[in-house]
Amino acid sequence: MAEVRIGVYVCHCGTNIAGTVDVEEVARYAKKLPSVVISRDYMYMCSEPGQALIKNDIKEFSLNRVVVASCSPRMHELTFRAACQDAGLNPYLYEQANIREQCSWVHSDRKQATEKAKDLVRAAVRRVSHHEPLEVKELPVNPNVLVVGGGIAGIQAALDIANGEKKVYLVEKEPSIGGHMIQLDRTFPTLDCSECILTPKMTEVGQHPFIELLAYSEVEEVSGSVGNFKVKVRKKARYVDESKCIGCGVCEQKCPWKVNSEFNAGLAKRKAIYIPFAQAIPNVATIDKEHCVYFKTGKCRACEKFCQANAIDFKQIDQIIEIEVGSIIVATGYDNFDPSIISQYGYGKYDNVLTGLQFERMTCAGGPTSGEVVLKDGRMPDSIAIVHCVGSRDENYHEYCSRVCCMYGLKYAYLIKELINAEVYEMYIDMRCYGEGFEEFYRRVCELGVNFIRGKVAKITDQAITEDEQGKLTILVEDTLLGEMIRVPVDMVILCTALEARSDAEKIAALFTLNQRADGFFLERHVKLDPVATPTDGVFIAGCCEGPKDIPDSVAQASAAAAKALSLISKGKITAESAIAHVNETLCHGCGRCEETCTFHAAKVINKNGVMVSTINESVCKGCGACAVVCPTGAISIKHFTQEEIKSMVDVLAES
Amino acid sequence: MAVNNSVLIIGGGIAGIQSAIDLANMGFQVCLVEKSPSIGGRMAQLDKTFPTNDCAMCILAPKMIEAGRHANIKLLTYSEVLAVDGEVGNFKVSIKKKARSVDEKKCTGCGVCVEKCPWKVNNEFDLNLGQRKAIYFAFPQTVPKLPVIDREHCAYFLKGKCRACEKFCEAGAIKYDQEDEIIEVEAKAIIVAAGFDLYDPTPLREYGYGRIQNVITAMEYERLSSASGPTAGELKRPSDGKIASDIAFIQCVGSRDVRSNRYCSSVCCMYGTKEAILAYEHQPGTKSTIFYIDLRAVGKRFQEYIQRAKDEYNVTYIRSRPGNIELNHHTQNPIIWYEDTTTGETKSLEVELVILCQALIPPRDIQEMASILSIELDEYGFVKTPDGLSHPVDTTRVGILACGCVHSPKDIPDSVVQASAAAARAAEILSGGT
Amino acid sequence: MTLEDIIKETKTYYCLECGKCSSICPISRHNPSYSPRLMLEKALNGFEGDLINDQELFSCLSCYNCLLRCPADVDYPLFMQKVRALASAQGKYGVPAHSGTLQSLMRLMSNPAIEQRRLEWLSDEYRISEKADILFFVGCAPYFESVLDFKTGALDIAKDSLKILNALGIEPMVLADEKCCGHDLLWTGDVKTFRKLAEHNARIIKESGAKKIIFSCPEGYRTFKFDYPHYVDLDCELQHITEFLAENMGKGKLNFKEAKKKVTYQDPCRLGRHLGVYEQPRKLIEAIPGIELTEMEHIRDESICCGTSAWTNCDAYSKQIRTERLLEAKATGAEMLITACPKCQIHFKCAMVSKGEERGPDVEMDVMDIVNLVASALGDNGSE
Amino acid sequence: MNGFNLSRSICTRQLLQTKRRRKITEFEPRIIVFACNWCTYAAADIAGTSRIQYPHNVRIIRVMCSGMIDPIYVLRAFERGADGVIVAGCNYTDCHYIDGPVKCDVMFEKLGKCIHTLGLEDERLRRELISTSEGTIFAKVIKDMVNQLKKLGPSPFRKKVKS
Repeated sequence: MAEVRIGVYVCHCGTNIAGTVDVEEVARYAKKLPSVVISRDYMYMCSEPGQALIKNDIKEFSLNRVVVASCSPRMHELTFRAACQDAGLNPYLYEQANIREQCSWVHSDRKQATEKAKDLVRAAVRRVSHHEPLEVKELPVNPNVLVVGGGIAGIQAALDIANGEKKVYLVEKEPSIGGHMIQLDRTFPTLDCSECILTPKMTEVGQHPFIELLAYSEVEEVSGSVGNFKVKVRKKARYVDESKCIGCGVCEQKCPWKVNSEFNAGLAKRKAIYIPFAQAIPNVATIDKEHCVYFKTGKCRACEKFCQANAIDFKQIDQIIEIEVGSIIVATGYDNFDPSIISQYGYGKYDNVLTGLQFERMTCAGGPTSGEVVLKDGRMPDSIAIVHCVGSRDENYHEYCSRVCCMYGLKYAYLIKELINAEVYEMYIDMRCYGEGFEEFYRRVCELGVNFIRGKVAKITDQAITEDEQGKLTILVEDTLLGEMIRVPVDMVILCTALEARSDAEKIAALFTLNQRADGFFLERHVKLDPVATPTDGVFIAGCCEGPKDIPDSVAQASAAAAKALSLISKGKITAESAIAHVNETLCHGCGRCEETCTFHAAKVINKNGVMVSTINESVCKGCGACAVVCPTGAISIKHFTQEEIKSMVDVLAES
Repeated sequence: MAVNNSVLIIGGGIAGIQSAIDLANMGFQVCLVEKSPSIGGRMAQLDKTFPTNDCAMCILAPKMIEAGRHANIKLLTYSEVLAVDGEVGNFKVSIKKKARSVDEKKCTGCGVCVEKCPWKVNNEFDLNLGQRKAIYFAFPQTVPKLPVIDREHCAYFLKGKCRACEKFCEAGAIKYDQEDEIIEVEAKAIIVAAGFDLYDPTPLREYGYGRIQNVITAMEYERLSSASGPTAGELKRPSDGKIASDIAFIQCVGSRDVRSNRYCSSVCCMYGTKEAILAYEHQPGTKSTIFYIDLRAVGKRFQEYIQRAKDEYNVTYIRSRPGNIELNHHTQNPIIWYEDTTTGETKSLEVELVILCQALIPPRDIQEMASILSIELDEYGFVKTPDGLSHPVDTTRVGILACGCVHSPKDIPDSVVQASAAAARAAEILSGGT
Repeated sequence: MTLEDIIKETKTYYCLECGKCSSICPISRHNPSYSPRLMLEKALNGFEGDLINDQELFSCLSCYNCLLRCPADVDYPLFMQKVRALASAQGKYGVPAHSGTLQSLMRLMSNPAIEQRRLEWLSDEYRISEKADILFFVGCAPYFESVLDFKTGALDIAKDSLKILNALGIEPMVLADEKCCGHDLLWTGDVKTFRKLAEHNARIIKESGAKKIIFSCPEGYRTFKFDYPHYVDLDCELQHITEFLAENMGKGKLNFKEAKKKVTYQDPCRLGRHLGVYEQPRKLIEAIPGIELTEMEHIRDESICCGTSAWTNCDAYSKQIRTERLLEAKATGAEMLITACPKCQIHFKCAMVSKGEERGPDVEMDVMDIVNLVASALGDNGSE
Repeated sequence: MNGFNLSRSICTRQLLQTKRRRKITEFEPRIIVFACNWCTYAAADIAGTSRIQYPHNVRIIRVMCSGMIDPIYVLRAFERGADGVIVAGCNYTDCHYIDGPVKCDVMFEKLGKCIHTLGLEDERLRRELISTSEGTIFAKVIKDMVNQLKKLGPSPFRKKVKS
């Protein structure tokens, strides 16, 4: 390596440093240090002339290292690095000694402050002579984006990006996009019809030139890293040719086989070949292989017979589509908690105990009862109880609060009053009306004469002990405000079930190297300031897969995720951190300690023709240095923070 | 001078900063206008943040610096929007850049002037619990690192004497004759992130704020518990500087109350709990009682946070809205009268310090801002959102967006998310969509 | 000491440059660019600079394979030891394993002013004497556990050694201010510190009045036996615990209970090739009823080294050596690999660490020191 | 039993310390602080900007993350005669790299054991979590440590100490 030629510059910073530290003395002292070629002191190093001084010296004395003793590097490191670069010196050959914030400003004794300043300068000089030039790596960013999940969050994210005229692949595992929102009747607190808001967006997605919709598909494999992901998507066989099917629905009419409709939460039937709902996007039929008799017995083929477009294709098979994207937005949503495991609520046992979702379908004009709120036997209920926190805020199931139940509970109360004006009981723990206009809605519902009972429901039973409990469901609940156990007989019970993490969340997490909380929802990069980013660069999360939230919040989060993806794209390149981990392969054992400790999944052990060695994904490594500490052989070193560099400082500073 | 920026952002709090950074990273020019001398906003005043208890400044400071350094962001601090003409695509905004009496180019932010200035005044950043100089930095981590002379209190401006700062400033940056400057800015879109103000509980006389020394507001508490605050993080109560070890928090002070504001302020339940936990961390054993109506712990990890407060931090929750606070004249302790609604008994509780969890209210100058921007406000004075579901960040005027608490009270994560959303929406508008 | 002196002392000038050393050197087998012969040749041609700046200088395992085979009787290991001293004197070192933590600890230990707390593991179940003829040398065991990130078992070796000695009715001395024997420093060229350690140990052992020192660590044994004499004078009988036990087992004090196990035995370089102790450990193992010893392909003086030494240049080749050796051990069908050196155990266990998703060949296998094996087989009246 | 050796080592240690104490009149300890760039180093800067005075005995070495601090750095500092070392960084929730402090703790625990076995007073090694705004706390920690070390006397590894 070429001879080390160091220039040292000691800043007066007016009297800020010179007031307590004898800067001239420090400069004189520095001059004597090994391989220091030139050493000066100056009033304001950060000023234009100050920087010019450095630049000239670099040329004139052909310096290859620079040390500035001034303020904190957190203040001006970038400034001086830039100065070095201007003079054609690699910015990483620069080191700053903090003799202001950490010396002149905190000590009053001139002699000692000066001694300390000398030490700090000596240490900096020692360190900088170990510095190596680092190249600033830039990797291109593929402008395409993958959005996983076709619910409101996914849709919003896709549209935001597509409207920015960037290509989006939207992957939805169900036959149609729409997610949970399309199943809802109206949205709180404004009571807009949720379909009416969502359908236009869905259509827009369906027709958008920049969106490629991959419905009835699932992501199978993800490789690569931020800017350049390679994704394998499995497009499941519908047994219907999407290009031919016109969505006329004849096949559906003619299909003789009935199955419970997921869309209607089991309140109605659908056929074995079906279009999940009227506004489905894409509007094509799908054969439910499990229930289709042809696939079971080889007979029937009714749909095929009646399809003019002859779109039916029993031989269709799953396709694997490979796409390349620069960033990924995961918006896989949530599952509804299944209340049947809370046996004392009798869901599944009593016909008239419904889940929130079922009630949504019931009040929905297009729903199975075409908007009628009716009991199983078709009667109209006189009294309805709405039970909150079913599966939420309960150690036995989910400790967390599902955030939306209070509000949709109130919404039901409102709708019931509006539609059939039955007696309504809300059984709650706290009324969590935290959002814009929520408290007001709460007041409106109060005005309607809804009964609020503060208490957790203990039991729902059909065992009558009094006259008026006959033929009704009786709810046992402690009214914590009266402090006594009460029995409330009602005709119908609606359970406000919790929102829980997708049953396959773990699989998804593994796929996109996301981290999960104990309750299964995905972990963000930073709760406060990076709520949609994840530890994996280039992968963002939006909507309920990050935690229960209402529609506006999901939409906002989706847009936020879109913003992140867009800014990644418009930068066009990622400047990879230069001061990152580096593996010396002759020393590496491939033991994988680094892989285990790396929070960002940057370190990976690979099989390099038979030998196991660790590799660092440079676009992902943040240079935190944890891997170097656990590396037993010294194979991993952190550029710009090598052991030599730091030890050289220790050696100087520890001696007194 | 005229600057052509694509997006103008009003308000340099966490929301404004986030939008600015996102847009700047998307390659747009951003002009960030902040009326106070430094960006940072309310979050800079907070000690720690729920539910993770991480220090607000630790996570805010890097963002402030990023915004301060970003090539695509022009900071206009200590500035106010005077007028907005034109419409989406070409707004013409005139901004008053108030005189700092300090030359931004020359000042090195060394702070000698502040040291040498002989005049002390109450520090509004610490809600007047502490003092600052007549020439001052709003707080240690300010961005930009520039002091400002408070002309109302500077002896030179009052009596024409002193000039201490000028004497000691080697950089020669002090400029007493500096004048307010009017800057014309062109913007294609505008994002309003003016944040919120805090409800002054004085009108709720039953709580005795202003009358009883040891009844303080939550924000005052934040400053007290902050390591960089006036008491260097010690919870000294106002009356006698005694460290309070028995504290009560009262929720919904000015929220959910027809006499003041009907709406719920969304964050009080949580920050109340946070402050109780911090009290315990500052002084283990500290007993806290929180009076609430409904515990609105609706966010991620919130419910668990409440549980931890109960289990580990000696926090008791009582469901009640106290009716009256009296003063024990010997101990200076406040005595809280309340009904425990879960038992029905009316009781009194004597504590050493009462903290009123005050409501978040729209910025006091929102009305004039609204008329300048000609956007509609809702009944409370928050910015109105015509289509909350599909366009949660739009206002009633095309091309003007809003995010953060100026919309409705919300916590930091929600503000940040909304800020990014606003950025995305602005980008959409700038690239021709609507 | 100059290169010349070294050449003389190690009889390097006899070198025939036949390359036999390289051909049986375990390192060369995996790392062709490393050749003992070339090292010697460099020295003989007086290319001192090349020699000292050669990273590979610190790769030698001092496994003694070359020494045993060398037709010219050149002491290559000693040559390495000395040249490394030369190199480190000029600030040239190898790549220390574990960031050099262990060397650092040894240097710190060498400071006369410190008073270690190295016997805190010593509970009352072990009986030791204040004064006795026999001294048990603990070695660095108390430090290993707190540096390495896996269970090294080093302390268990010390404990079980005492357990067995007690069972034989021997209550040895254990010194609270014993220090590292200095082996690793000597072999990485830090002679200065080595001397300090040697002098200290010699002094306190003299003071203690011990007549015989028993080691559970062959490195300590070797160092005391071959290296100390050059620096300090200490005349004590030295024995490895296996030798001692093999001797005294017959005295009927050790009763073993049946222990069904199929084991294989790793000859540590130092105990084996350096000190010629091959038979005693095997005798011990076979003495335990039910234990079946199945030998590996390479044993006794042909045994393969555990791959690294003196906490330096622990590189990929060293890993390969270990992997091969472990596969050889597994191939015997034994359930357990028995070693007689704490370092062997540590190095093998380390080689088994595999925390990545992608994994190399499965070398997972129980490893245990012979001392632990014996102790675990002691009958009740054994541990009285 | 084995009491002998231990008790001897203990009393000699005490003896030695008292000797040391007598020898030193008001010595100036040297403290090395390893500080993470994002919190503790920033806190030290804040201490500066707010002109909070603290003893000059401290030398701060900046690392990006407390999870980057290798035990060798600390041991090396002691080898070179540091009287005390502080391993400092973000709080668990503030970490720029998500969980550096946790990794640092793991390292620190092992390191502590080594230092202990070596016979160094445990007080010479400290783990501190200091956030950005806590300039006052930084200064306080330094003051404490200096006082503590003055009581303890110089580290046995100081070049000065004769034996």
